[in-house]
Amino acid sequence: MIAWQMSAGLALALFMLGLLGLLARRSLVFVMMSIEIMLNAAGLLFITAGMRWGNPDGQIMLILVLNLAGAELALGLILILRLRNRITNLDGDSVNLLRDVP
Amino acid sequence: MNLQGAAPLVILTILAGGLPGVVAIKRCYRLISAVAGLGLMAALLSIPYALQAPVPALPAMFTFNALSLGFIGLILVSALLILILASTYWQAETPLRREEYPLLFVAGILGATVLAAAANFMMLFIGLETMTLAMIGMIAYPLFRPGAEEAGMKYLVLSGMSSSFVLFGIGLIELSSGSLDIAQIIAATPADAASREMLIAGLAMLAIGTGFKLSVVPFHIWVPDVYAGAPAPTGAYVAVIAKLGVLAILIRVINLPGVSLPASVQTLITVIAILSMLAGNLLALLQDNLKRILGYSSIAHLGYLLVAILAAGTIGQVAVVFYIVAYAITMIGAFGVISVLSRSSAARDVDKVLELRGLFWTRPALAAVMTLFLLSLAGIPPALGFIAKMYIMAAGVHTQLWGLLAIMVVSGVIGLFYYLNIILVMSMKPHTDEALPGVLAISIPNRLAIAMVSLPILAFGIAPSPLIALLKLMFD
Amino acid sequence: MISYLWLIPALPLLGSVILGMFGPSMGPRLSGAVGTLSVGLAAVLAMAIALQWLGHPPAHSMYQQTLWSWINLPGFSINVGLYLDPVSLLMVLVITIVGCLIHLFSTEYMEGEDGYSRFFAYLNLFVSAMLLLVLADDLALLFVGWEGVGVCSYLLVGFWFSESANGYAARKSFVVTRVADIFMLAGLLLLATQLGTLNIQNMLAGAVATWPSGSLMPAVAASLLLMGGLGKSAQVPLQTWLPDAMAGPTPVSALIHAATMVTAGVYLVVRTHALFLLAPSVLDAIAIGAVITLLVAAFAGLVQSDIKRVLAYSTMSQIGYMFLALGVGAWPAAMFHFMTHAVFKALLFLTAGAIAMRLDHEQNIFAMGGLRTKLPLAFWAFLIGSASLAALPVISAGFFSKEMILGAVAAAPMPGMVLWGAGILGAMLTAIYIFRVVFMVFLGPVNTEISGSYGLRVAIPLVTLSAGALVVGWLETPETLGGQTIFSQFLSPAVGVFRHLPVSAMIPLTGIAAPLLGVAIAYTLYRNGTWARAATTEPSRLTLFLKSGSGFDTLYDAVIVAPYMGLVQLLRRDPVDQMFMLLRDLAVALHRQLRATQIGQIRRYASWMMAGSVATIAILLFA
Amino acid sequence: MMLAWLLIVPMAGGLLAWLAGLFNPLAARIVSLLILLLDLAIALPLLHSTSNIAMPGNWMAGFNAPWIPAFGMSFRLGMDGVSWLLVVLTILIGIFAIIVSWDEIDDGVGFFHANLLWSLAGAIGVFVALDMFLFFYFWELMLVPMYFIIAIWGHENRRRAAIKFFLFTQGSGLLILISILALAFIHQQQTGVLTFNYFELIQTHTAGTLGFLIMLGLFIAFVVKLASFPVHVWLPETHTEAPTAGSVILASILLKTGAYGLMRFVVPLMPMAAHSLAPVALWLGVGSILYGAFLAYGQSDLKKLIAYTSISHMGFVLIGVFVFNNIAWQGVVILLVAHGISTGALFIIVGSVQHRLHTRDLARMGGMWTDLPRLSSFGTFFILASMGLPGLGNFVGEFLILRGAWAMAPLITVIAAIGLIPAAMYSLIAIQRAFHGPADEERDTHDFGARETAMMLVLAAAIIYLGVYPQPVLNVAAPSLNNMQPQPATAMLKETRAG
Repeated sequence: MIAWQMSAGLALALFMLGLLGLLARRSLVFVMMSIEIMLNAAGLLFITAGMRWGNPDGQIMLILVLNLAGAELALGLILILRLRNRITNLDGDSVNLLRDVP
Repeated sequence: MNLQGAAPLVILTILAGGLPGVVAIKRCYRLISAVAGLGLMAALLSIPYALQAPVPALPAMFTFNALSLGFIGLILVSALLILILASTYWQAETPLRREEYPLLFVAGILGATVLAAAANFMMLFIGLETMTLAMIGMIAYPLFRPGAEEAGMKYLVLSGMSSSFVLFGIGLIELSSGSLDIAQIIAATPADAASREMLIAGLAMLAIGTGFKLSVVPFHIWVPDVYAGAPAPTGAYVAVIAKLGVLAILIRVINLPGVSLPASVQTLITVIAILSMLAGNLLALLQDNLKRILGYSSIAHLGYLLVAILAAGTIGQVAVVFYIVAYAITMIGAFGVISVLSRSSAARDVDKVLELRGLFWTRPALAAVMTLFLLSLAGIPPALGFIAKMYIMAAGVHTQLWGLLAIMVVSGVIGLFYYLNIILVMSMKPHTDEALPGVLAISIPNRLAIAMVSLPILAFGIAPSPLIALLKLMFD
Repeated sequence: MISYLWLIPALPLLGSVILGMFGPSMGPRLSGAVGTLSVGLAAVLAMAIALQWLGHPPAHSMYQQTLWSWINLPGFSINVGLYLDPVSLLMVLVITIVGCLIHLFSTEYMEGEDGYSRFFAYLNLFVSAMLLLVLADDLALLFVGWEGVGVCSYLLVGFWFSESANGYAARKSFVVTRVADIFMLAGLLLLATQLGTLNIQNMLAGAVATWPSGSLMPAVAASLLLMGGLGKSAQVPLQTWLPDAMAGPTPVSALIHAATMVTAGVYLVVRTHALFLLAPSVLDAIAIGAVITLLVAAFAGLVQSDIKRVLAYSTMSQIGYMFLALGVGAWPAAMFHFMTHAVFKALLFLTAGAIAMRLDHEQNIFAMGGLRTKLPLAFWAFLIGSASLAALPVISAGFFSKEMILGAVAAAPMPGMVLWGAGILGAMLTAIYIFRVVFMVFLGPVNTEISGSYGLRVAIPLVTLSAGALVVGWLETPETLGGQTIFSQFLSPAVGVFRHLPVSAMIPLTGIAAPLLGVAIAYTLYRNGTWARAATTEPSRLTLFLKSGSGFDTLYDAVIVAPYMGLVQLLRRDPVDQMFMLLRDLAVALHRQLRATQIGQIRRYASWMMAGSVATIAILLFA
Repeated sequence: MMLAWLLIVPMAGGLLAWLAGLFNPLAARIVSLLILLLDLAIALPLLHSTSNIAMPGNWMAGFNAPWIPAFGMSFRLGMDGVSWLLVVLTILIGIFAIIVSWDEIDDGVGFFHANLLWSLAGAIGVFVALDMFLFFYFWELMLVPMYFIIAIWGHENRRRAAIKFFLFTQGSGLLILISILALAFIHQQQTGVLTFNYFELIQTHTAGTLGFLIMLGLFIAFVVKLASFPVHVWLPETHTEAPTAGSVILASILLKTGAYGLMRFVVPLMPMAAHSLAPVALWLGVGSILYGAFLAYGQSDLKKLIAYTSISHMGFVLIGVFVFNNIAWQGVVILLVAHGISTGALFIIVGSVQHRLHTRDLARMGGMWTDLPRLSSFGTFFILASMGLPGLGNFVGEFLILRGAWAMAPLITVIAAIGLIPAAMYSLIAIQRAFHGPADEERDTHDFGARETAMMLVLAAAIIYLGVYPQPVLNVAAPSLNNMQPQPATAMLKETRAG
C-alpha cells in the first residue's frame, strides 16, 4: 500500500515536469507531449484521490482525462501536420505570424 | 426520471448527436445551418418549460434553476445570432468544406450549456472541454489560412495548459475533500491545515483556468493572437459563448447560499480587475487591427465585470448579469459587422481598422450600427453599454470601491480613444480608387441579425427597465 | 423744451446709425449733411434749452430725466437717466457747438477720402457718447459714455487703417485709457458696494453723510476715479497715448483730443467734487501731478517738429492747468479754462488741418514758412488761437481763464506759491513753443507748394472759432478788468460760489508778463536762427529726452510692454496643454511597453501564464 | 408635456432630417430649420405658463414619467427662468447654425443636420432635466453628435480635436456619474429611498468629506465643460477645428452647460462644500481670465484667438457663480446669454472669412475692411462686444459679476477687472490683424450678402438689447435664481442637521 501522499507527490512532480517541458522545448511535438504529461499527472492525482477516499470518482475522471488527452493530441497533430507546410522543423518559436511586435 | 428541467440540454444533446447524421444524409450547408438554428431555437423555447419543472432534473450532475437556465438562454440567444451572422461568411467556393462548422458550433454550445448548469466538477470538466475542443476546431477551421491554423495551435497549447491546471486543481480538491460536488465542497470546512491548503491550491488552479477562459490579465496573453487569427464568427464565439459558460458557473458559485468571498479572493479579484482594465485598454490604444482591438477590449470589459463581482449585494448581482448581457450582445454585434463584411474564401478577414474607412459614406446604416456597438463598448449613451457601465459604477459606489472606480474612470478614458478612432476612420472620406468593403452584398438574414443585435442595444440603452426586470428574475 | 433733453444725445446717435447702415450708398454730400445736421440740431436744441434755462432756471438749478430702468435688482439698481445742471449744460453746449463746427469743417477736409460716411458715423457716435458721458446721472451710465468715447477715439485715430502705424497709435490710445478705466471701474465697484448706489447725486450725498472728511474710504474712491480721469485726460502718468493719437485725421484731433474727450477727466472730478472734497490729500496730489504734467508737456512742446504734436503736448499741458485748478478746488476756473481751451484749441487744430489741406498734408513746421501772405485766413486764425493759448493779455480768451486759475492757485493755502511759480513758468513756455510754431510757419520764405483754396465749410468754423477765442474770455474777468462773474455765477448752483481771492498785484502782473516774455524769447530765437538750426543739426540727448515726452514711453516699454509680450510669447503654445500631452505620451509609452509582450511565441506566452499562475496561487495561499 | 415635446421634436426631427437628406440636401436644411422653428414655438409660450406639476419653487413647466424604477430614476423635467433663457438661446443659436451651414456643408448634409439637432436636443435636455441621472444622460448624449460634427465636417486637424474634445468631456462625465450615484446612495442611507430626483436629493445632508468629494467630482466635470484654466485644453483646438456651426454651438451652448451645472447642481446640492471650495474656484476663474487673455493675444489663428477669449470670459462666469450672491448670478446669466450671442456671431464671421479667404491665419488677413466692409464692421462690433464694451450685453454681465463679487472677494474682483486690460489688447490686435492694416493680397471676394447681413443684424440687435435693457432678462431669471441659490439660512440648517 502506497501512501496517497507519495502518489500525490509523484503527480505533482509529473505536472511540474510537463510544465517545464512546455516552457523549455521548442519543438511543437514535444510541447504536445508535455501537455499530455501534465494531463496524465492530473489523471494520477485523480487515482490518488480515489485511493484516499475509496470512491470511484477518481477512476471515472481518469477515463475522462484520457479521452480529453486523446482528443487534444489528435487535434494537435492535425495542426502540426498542417503547420509543417510552413515550418519544416516544427520550431514553436517560429510560429509567430500573429503577433503585436513589428 | 423527470427530465423536464433539463429540456434545453436534452434538445441540444439530440441536436449535437443528430447533426452529423444530417451531414451524412445531405451535405448542404444551408440545411445543416437551418437544422442547427431550429434546434437552438427549440432549446431556447424550452427554457420556460424547463423553469416549471416540478422536481430538479439530474440533481447529482446539474443544477437547473432560474440562474443557470437564464444563462443557458443567454448562451442560446447569442449562439443563434452568431450562427445567423456566420451564414454568409462561409462560402461554397472555400477550398474547405463548410458543412462541419455548424457541427462544431453546436457541440461547443452543448459544452457551454453543460458548463453553465454543472453541479459538480465532473460536469464542469466535461462541459469545459467539450466547449474548448469544439472551439479549437472552429478557430482553425479555415486551415488554408496561416493565421487560423496558427491561432488554433496557440489556443490548443495554451488551453491545454490551462485545462491541465483545471484538472490538477480538481484533482487536488477531490484529494482534499473526497467530493466532486461543488456546493458540498464550498460549504464544507476542510479537516486539517494540509487539506485546507490543498483545497486552496486546487481552487487557485481552478481560478487560473477560469482566468484563462475569461481572458483576464495575466491570462490574457493569448487573446489578441487568437482573435486575430480566428475567423470572425469564431471570434464572436470565443469572446461571448466561452465566457458566458464560465461566468455562469462562477456567478452560480458566488451566489450559493452562505458564500462570501474571503479576503484573499477579494484581493486577487481586485488585482486582476485593475490589471485587466488598465492593460486591456492600454494594449488597444494604438492598435490597428479590429479583431485585436475587440480582444483587448474584452480583456478590459472583463476587468470591469470583476469590479461588479466584487461589489456584492443585490445591485452587484444584477449589475454583473446586466453587464454580461450588454457585453455579449455588443461583442456579437461588433464581430458580426466584421463577419458580414468578410468571406471565408479570402486570405483573411476585413479586420484592419483602415479597411473600414469610408463606411459612413458607402454603407451608412452599417456604419451607424457599428458606431452604436462601439459606443456601447465605450459606455456612451444611447447604447446599452452605458447603462451597463452605470450599473457597475452604481454597484461600485454602493460598496464604496473608490480605488477601483478611479481606475475604471482612467481606463475608460484611455479606452475611449481607440473606439473613437474606429468611428473616425469610418467617417473619413473613402478612397475612390480602392475596392470598398461595403460593396459586398449583405444578405437578408444578416441584415436581420444585425438589426436584432442593434435594436436591443439601442432600446435598452434608452429604456433599460424591462431588461432589468427580466434579469432580476434570475435571482429570485 | 427741456423735456426733449434726451434728444440731444439721441440725435447724433441716430445720425450714426443712419450713416452706419446706409452710409456707403448715400454718397458723400448726403453723408456729410446727415453727420453735420444731426449734431447741428443737437446744438440748436442745446442752445434753446440754455436760453430757457437762463431765463427760467428749473428748481434747484437741475433737471433730471429718467428714461428707463437699466438694471434693477434687489440691493442694486441703475437707471438710464439724464441729469442737467449748469456744469453739464456748459459741457453740452461746448460739445454740440464745437462739434457741429468741426463736423462742418470735416465735410470739406475729408473730401475724396475713402470711408467718408464711416468717418461721420464714427464722429456722430463719438458726439453721442460724449453727450451721454456728460449728461449721465449715474456713474455706471457715465462709464458707458466714457468707454464709448474711448472706442470712438480708437476707431477714429485708426481711421486710415491701411497704415499699420495708425493702428498702433489707435491701440495704444485705447489700451492706455483702458488701464485708467479699470481704475475707474474699481472705483465704481467700491462706491456701489459701500454706498449702495451709483446715482451720482445720491452717491455724493451718501458719501458726505457716511464718510468723514480725510478718512481712507473717500480717498481710495476718489483716487480710483481720479486715475480714470487722468488716463482719459492724458495726464502724467497715463499721458503717453495722446501724442500718438495725432495719427488720426485732424478734425478728430480737434474734436476728441483737444476740445472734448480729453477733458472728460476734468468733468468727472467737477461732477464728483463733493467726494474729492472729502479727500483733501487726493486734491493735493491732483495739483502736484498737474504741475508735473503741464511742465513735462510744455517742455516736450518746445522741441517738436510736427505741428500736431506741438498741439497735442499743448493740450496735455493746458489740461494740466485745469487739473491744477481742480487741485486747489477752483472748480469754475477749471471749467472756464475747459471752455476757452475747447474753443482755441479746436481753432488751432482746425487751422493746422486747413494748412495741411493746402500743403499736401505737410505737418512738419520746418518744411513750412511764409504762409502769412499765402494763407491769410489760416494765419489770422492761427495767430488768434496761439494768442489765446499763450494767454496774451486782454485780447485773448485764454488769458482770462489762465488768470483765473493762477489767481486761485496763488491764493491756495498749500504751497500755493510754488505751484503758481510752476504755472507761470508753464505759461511762459507755452508762449515760447506756440509762437515758435507761428514764426516758423508764417514768417520767412515760402518753402512749399500751395494748392487749392478754402471753401466756406472751412472758413465758417475758423472764423466762428476765432471770434470765440477773442471774446469768450470776457464772461469772467479779474477785478482789475471789470470783475465780470457771469460764468462762475452760472455754475454756482452746481459747484458753489467762486470767490476771486485777493492776491497781491504782483501776481496778475507776472501773469501778464510771462507770456509776453515768452513771445519775445521765441521771436529772438527765431530771428537769430536757433530754431531753424535745431532742425538741421543732430539733436542733443536732452532734446531727444524732452521730445519723447520725458521718456515715459521708453520706461513703459521696458517695464510693462516688454514683459507682457514676453509672457505672451512664453505662453503662446499653451504650456498647460503640453502638460496634458505628457499624459498622452505616458499612455503611449505604456502601450508600447505592454505591446512588446505580445511577441507571438507560444513558449513566451506559456511563461506569462506560468508567472500569472504562480502569482495567483501565492495570493490565494498567502494573502 | 410641452417639455417632453421640446425634446421629442428635435430628436425625431434629427431622424427626419437625415431621411430627408437622403433625397435632397436642401430638404434636410429646410426640415431642420422648420423643426427648430417649431421647437421655438413650443418654447416661447412657456415663459408665461406655470407648471402643472407641483414642484418646490417657481417653475414654468414640468413633466414626470417613470424611467428606470429599479434605481428610482425618472424622466423628470422642469423649466424655470434660467432654463428657459438657455433653451431659447439654444434653439436660436441652433437656427443660426443651420443658416451658416447652408453654404458651408455640402456633403452628408442629412446626417450633419441630424447630428446638429440631436446635439441641440441633448443640450435642451441638460437644461430641463431634474432627475440627476437623466441630466447625466443628456449630458453624455449631446457629446456624441457633436463629436461627429467635429470629426466629419471639421477642418484640417479635426480628428485630433474631436478625440480630445470627447476624451476630456467624457472622462469628466464619468466623475459626474460617480458623484450622482454616491449622492443617491447617501440619500438612500439617510432616508431609505433610492432616487435621483433633484428635489429629493437637495434635501440630502452632504456635509463632511464624502459630500466634499461628491461636490468635487461634479465641480471638476462642470469646470472642464466650462473650459476653465487649467482644464481648458480641449477647447481651443476643438473650437478651431470644428465647422462653423459646430464652433457656434460649442461656444454658445455647450460651454453654458458647465455653468448651468454649477448653478443648478453644485451649489444647491452641496452648499457647504461649494462654499469651502469657493477660494479655489475663484482663483481658477482669475486664472482663466488672465491665461485665456494672454494666450488669445499670441494666437495667429483667428478662430483659435476667439476660442481663447471664451476661456477668459468663462473665468468671469466661474467667479460669478462662486461668490454666491444674487447680483453676481444675474450677471452670470446675462453673460452666458451675451457670450453665446457675441461669440456665436464671431465664429460665424470667422467661418465666413474662411469661406472667402480659405484661411484662418491672421498673417494672411489684414486690410479686409477695404474689400469686405460689412463683414469687417460686424466683426469689429462683436469683438468690441466681447471685449466688454459698456452698452452691450457682455458688459452688463461682467459688471454685475464684478459688482456681486466685490463684497465677497475684493482682491479677486480687482484682478478680474484688471483682466479687462488684456481683453482690450487681444480684441484690438484681432481687429488690427484681421480687418485693419494693409491688404497684402489681391482678393477676389464678395462682402456679406443679405442672408448673412440679416443674421448679423439680428445678433447685433440682441446684444445691444441685452446691453441697454437687460431688465426683462433679469426678471425672467430672478425667480429661478431664488430656486437655485440656497439662502444662507437653508445652508446653515443643512449643516446643523447633518452635523
